[in-house]
Amino acid sequence: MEIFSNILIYFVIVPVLTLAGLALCSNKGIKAIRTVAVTGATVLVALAIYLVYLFLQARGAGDTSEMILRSDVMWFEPFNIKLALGVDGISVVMILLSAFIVFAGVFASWRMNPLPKQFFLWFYLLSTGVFGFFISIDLFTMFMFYEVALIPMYLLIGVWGSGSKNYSAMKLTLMLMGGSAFLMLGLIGIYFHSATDGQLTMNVLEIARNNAIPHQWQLWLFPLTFIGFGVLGAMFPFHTWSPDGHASAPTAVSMLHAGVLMKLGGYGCFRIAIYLMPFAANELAWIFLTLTGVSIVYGAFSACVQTDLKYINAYSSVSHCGMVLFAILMFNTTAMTGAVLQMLSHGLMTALFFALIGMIYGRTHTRDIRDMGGMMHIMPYLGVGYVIAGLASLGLPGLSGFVAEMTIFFGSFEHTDTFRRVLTIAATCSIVITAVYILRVVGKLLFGAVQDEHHRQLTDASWDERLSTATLMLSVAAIGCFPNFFVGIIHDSFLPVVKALGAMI
Amino acid sequence: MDYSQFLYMPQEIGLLLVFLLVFIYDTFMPARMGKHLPMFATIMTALYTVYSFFPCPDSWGVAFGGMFEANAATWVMKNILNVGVLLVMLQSVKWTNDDFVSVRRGEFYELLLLTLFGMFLMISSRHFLLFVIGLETASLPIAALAAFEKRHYESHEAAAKYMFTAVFSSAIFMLGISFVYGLSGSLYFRDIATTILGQKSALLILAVAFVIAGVGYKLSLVPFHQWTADVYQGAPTAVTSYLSVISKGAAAFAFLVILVQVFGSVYAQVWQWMLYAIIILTITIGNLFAMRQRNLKRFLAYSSISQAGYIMLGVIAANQVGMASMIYYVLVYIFSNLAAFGVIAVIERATGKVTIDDYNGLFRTNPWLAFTMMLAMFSLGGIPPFAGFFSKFFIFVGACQTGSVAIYVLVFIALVNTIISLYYYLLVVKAMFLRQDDCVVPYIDSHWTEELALTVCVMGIIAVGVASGIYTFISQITASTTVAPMFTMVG
Amino acid sequence: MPLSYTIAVIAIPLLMFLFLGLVGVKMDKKLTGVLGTIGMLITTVLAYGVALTYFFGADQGQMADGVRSAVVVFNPDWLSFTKTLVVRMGIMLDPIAAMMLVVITTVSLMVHLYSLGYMCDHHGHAEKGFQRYYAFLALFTFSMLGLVVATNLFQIFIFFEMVGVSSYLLIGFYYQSPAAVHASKKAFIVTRLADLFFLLGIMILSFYTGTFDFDKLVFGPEGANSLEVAQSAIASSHGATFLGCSVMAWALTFIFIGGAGKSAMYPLHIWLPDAMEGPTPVSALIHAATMVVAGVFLVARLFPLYVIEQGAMEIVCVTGAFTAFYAAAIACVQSDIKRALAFSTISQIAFMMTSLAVSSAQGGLIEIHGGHGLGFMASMFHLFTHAMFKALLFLCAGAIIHAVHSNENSQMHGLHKYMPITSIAFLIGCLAIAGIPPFAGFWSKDEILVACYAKGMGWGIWMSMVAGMTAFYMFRIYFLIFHWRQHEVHTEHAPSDQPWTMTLPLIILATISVVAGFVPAHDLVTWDGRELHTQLNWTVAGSSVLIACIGIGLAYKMYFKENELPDKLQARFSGLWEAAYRRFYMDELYQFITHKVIFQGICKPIAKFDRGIIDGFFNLLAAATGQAAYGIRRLQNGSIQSYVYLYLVGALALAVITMVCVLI
Amino acid sequence: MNLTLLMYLVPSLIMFGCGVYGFLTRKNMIAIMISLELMLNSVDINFVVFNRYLFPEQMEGMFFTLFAIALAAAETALALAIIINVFRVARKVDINQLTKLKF
Repeated sequence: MEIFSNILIYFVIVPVLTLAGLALCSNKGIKAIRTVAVTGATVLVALAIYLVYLFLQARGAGDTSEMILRSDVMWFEPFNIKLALGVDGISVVMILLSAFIVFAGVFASWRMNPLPKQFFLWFYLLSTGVFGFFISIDLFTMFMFYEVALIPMYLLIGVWGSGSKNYSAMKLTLMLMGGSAFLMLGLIGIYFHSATDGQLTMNVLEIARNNAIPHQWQLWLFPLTFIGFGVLGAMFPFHTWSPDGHASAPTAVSMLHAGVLMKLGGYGCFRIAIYLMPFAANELAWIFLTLTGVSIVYGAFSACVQTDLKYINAYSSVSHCGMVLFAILMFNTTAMTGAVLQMLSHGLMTALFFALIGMIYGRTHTRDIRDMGGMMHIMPYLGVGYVIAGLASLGLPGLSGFVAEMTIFFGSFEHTDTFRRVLTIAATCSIVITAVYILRVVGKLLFGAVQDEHHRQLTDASWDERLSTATLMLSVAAIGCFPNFFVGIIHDSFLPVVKALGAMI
Repeated sequence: MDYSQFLYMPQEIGLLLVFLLVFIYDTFMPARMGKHLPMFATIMTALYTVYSFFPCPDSWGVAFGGMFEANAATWVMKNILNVGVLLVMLQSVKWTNDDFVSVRRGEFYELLLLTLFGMFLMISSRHFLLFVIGLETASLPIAALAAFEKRHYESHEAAAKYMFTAVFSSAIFMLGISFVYGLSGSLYFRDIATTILGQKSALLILAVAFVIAGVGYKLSLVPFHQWTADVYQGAPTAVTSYLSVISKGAAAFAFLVILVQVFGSVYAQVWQWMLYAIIILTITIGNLFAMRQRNLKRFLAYSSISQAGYIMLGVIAANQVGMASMIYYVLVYIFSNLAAFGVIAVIERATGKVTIDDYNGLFRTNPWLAFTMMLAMFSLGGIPPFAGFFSKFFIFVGACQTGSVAIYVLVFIALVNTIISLYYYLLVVKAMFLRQDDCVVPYIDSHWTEELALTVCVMGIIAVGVASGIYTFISQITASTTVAPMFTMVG
Repeated sequence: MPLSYTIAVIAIPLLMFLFLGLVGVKMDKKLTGVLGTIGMLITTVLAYGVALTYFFGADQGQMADGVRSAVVVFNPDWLSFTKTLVVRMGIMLDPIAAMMLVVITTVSLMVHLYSLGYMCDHHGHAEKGFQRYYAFLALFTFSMLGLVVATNLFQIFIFFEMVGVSSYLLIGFYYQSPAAVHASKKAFIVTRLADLFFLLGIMILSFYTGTFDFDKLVFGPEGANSLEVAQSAIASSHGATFLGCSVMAWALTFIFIGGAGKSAMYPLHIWLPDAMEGPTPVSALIHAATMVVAGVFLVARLFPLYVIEQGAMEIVCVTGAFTAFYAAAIACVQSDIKRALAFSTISQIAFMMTSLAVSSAQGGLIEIHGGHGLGFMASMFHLFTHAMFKALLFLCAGAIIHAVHSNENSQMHGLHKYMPITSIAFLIGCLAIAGIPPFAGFWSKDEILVACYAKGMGWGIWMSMVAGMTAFYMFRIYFLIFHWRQHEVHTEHAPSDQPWTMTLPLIILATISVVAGFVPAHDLVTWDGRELHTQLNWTVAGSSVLIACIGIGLAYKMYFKENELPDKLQARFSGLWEAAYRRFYMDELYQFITHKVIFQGICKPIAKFDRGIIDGFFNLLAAATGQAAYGIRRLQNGSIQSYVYLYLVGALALAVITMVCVLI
Repeated sequence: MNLTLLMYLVPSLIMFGCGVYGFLTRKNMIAIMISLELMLNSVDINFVVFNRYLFPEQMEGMFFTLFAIALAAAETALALAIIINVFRVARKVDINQLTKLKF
């Protein structure tokens, strides 16, 4: 089959093979399990880097087509559902991000027990979904992979989680599935209006080209799809699964979920909701701008008073992911580029945060900052890592957060429309609030006197933990120091959608 | 009379042959050979299933002056049912060999096959007389099957409940038919369709309502569903699984045929909105009841009620896609539900435990059973990449193809309900994987037949969805010239 | 390009930071310190080289027809927002940048050297985190250097953040003392708040002018500040207004607020006194000499814009003038030596701000070349001299604190006998800051006062009065520390002059403080790169010296010998004294706003709302479903007859409803 | 006098009604079975009458009735068998005892 000559398909095949490999391992053979898991992750990273190379090469060779590495395979002929693959700059960087976080996640869950085998099985099923989502441009396959990525969360949290894990797992799953219920209806609606000539299609590109969705239908389908993805993007007021879910999830799962899964939301909002329904996007932008604007400030404020490390992070994620959706709704290339940068930045940074929190929690068995202090003195490596993550999150130049936020702010400010301007300024204020809660945590957790004498004999990070976190730190710094490299990949991919939106105004 | 007409019903005749063979074996074989009877029946059925897989398009056509019609769709549907019955038989081989029921094991298989025969008639009949005969043949033996577990009081109560309600509903059904007859003067589907075209008299509406009630009873649609839970709980698990998938599937198909072919001409005026209300009620009430159940058989009864609601989406679509996706849904549903019931049957046979709390920590002791159960639950809940996801998606697409906003709303309600259903399906997963328990079910070494059945189900759950050929085939069948004319009436 | 090696000046500290941060942690403490200092020495030498080449370079490449023009060494793209709006990371040398290079490297080197001694206990053992300390020092130096050579506004913003963070890290160096942690947090958040405005300012400015680059905003064709360019930049807003004021005025005001945050202008000054929790050398480097003048530098950078946009300029002027007085008043009563010095710093920076702001373009563009160009030069000159003698004062304070282990001058008294070198150095510093000729402070402050008088009599008098107060409080501190009464020794070993590593910098800086006044600033650091012809204004000079002497005399009267007068006065004006001592309750105000209003009034309610209402809603949905499920269970009551009844009712209901809908 | 269609239909419907009423009110299962028979027979009457009065030219209704009678007989037999089963276990034929399975 010619599809196997397309590198993209291997982003699904490799995790599936890893699944198979893991299934073959015995429950006891922890070494084998680790080996298989790491191999899978490493191959994925290599593939992702190679993909970036291919992409740059193609663009360098003057290939200006919207998507590169396209290939279609008919799947469900009656519905004209294809296994349609293709990537543009955005998907490429998203895939890169996912690969790195999967890699880091594997090491973060190095000493996972009980049932390491099952854990990695679900872990890789989740990543299969994630990669599948990013490589496919067919509504049906996208949605399928989307849900494939969601459901493992239930068991990952429920079995390996902590705290009130049953409640959180159920809540998270049901709320996200609720989102995808909206989504499914939206997709079906889009499908039936995808073409005027009766050649219904699920292919995003074709739908966008046909641009056949009647306006009054867009006005219904846009909110359905946007909210559907927005739930996963932790958009106010559908974000409440995030604090509980993250608080109960095991480290690697929090990493993967906050790092990659929540990005599916933003990516989908852009790729499906806005791209396919520009008219409604223009009409209804104000509603969602308000919501996302609220989530930015709201999340930051809520984070200020939390005492559980993971809650703080979950709320800061609400704030940061709100910024992603906010920027996407600004409908200009700069802001949207900023949105993608923010996805990258937030992905790596939050993954780093959750990794460190998990490691600290694994030692102190508490996540309440009031019970901890002077950790910098006890576990310097983790402390420094946490400070770096914190600085990245509050936007220190040279780390990823700054670049992303600045691009978003300046992009958003390009809008002459006063309403958007006001929201932009409100959003900008969040950088101060972020500083407040980040420094609050750093001050309470790492500095000051040691609260609990038992903490004194705790050890610093082990090699696998160091590897896992170092990967993320380096990536964060890389984005922060050489932003133009990523901007160059991302930027042009937004031109089509911006053109479509412009045509609507 | 031209006896060559019987050649139009090769599948029915084959089935009767199997029945006769089993009957003869049961009657004339010495008692010591009796313990091989289940195997014999199963193998026979397997052979027959394989045989009937080969299509003989020259046997497709109308027989007995239009009473009986065999076409591609009925052929597919009957094959699906065959597979289902085969799985049920595989699952019950061990059970029918244990002491209490062994004396009557012959009857079990005979009744099973007879019921299937009745369903074939339901599927193929194009005349209400034949249909009623089929319906009764399909439903009366089930009462006997339900009462099979002589030593359990619940079994008897289930049988009695089934019996009385079934007879009552058939009375209502026949009353409805009598009205139809009074209106149209014929019992042939196509004649009725032409004569009632454009009519909207109170009598017709009453008739349609009664017909819907009669068939809805077998499909256990709300509010004609109430026997379901009790009978499922009381009857032996093998019978329950048979009830929940086979007879439901057959009834669904027959329902589609009747509504579309007989009353299709009054779709919009009369029965669209009836079905609309029924679907909402069925899905919602089924889910709400299922949420609270602790007994797994009862739990699955309610889940199957709401599933019936989803199947009805294919009927209310009343178009080719709807029909295709409905048949596909039934196929997927057979695999998923039989997987679930298979696990329940194994555990009940071994330990007699059926409540959800008995499953706590099942994963630790019986990983494969737990895994199978989980797949079944995910598939029923419509989680990709398992087959249930595809069937749900397609049936929604089929419904939405009507393009009416009302149907979109209906689909939305159905989607919201999927969340509730997901909740209780996850409860089972939670019990098996998340919960710990001190009195956990010990390791069970299940009989190879059961394992075979479960393996087939699992493969079905995983493959039927991803292997797109299956749906594509069904879709082509339903689009074929032999079936397509059905939908010309609708409108 | 002769100056291309400027990049080394920036790069060495960065590499030093990475080296010390990553590798140094494993190395011997003292060694890392020495390495750091050597690195800094090289940087300093290079920086001097750069400055000398720039100012007096043989090729005079940057000297075009009498104008000292800006030189862009290199300027690559860093982050492109749009095709046109691009952030670049570059190195640009112009008079003030070159001067700042000298200032920063000099002070930084002194501090590096000084810390070798200061960061050790009495047995000469280096403290814990010695490497970290030097790494952060290098980081700060790098950020500060990057700030001053910035080629565009956004680069300045970036390094604003960087210096903010390094200051945060250094203030919180003793991270196990809650006070230090709190102070560092406060410093960061207050400056962050200011940076928010800075950012908004940049957003507005760049939106209208479409660029960050100085050579499009302020630099004319000949590469020096030009009012015409600034005029056109301002004009690019096409008179757009917001709330009645022109958007450019808003932008520049916001940018100034950003600078005010770093330069501790009222009311954003509150972080600076607390910042003294950090090690004293750090205070000398960051919170006296370099970072705190970043705001002044920022306004000086955009000088032409401010000159055109008089509205913003007035705000700067008023803020500066008021802060100068306010801080001086507080400094008069502080008992903590470092706090007092901190407030004196605030006051002195306010001097610079004011003298920048008194420049104006009234009466057309010509006049700026005359008297009003003086303010700019004076401010920069004062920045230079002040950096030297304030660093000197802080390092002396450090030496004293190191000797007596206390910040309270009540613990000191009469140290002159024990630490003569320190005492003399401190005295020189005091004389310099008080503006006694021929010490450095005199020359710069004198020109500031001239500029102020040029703006208006009132401004001049006001600033002269503040100058007098400066003299008073500086000598108050000096006398209280070194004289007043005998020092009672309660530690086993008497305080004494510190090791050479700490004394040498004092001597060097003292020398500079003496001679720095003779640097031909009016030739070097003028706003438009042209030489500025000034001659000493005898009236102003005389009066200011007189006022200074009065201040000193008053201080002598009150504090040289132990006497009752201070306590009497304190009792007399207890209210005023208390208010001043408590810094006029600004901190309490901030406490109230942050804790009561924001934390208690906004954050907590929002968090409650989230858990209660929003999360509650979803939980409610689930609960409601469960309740419904429980409620309808009666339908299934197990009796056949009720089943059948429902069946019948259902069928009939369907029929009847349909009839009603269809037939009627 | 000549009998009209309604003269047959009305009684048969009344019969059906009685059957339903009996089903809903009787406690004894046998009685309930009898009322079921009433319902089925009224349906038969409907068929016959419709055939006789409306469509005299062909016999579909009649044939349906014949089959229906046979089915009714079969149902009765099965029902009796089950009632006997229940009686064996519970020693009663009261329908109200069949409420163990519920909710």
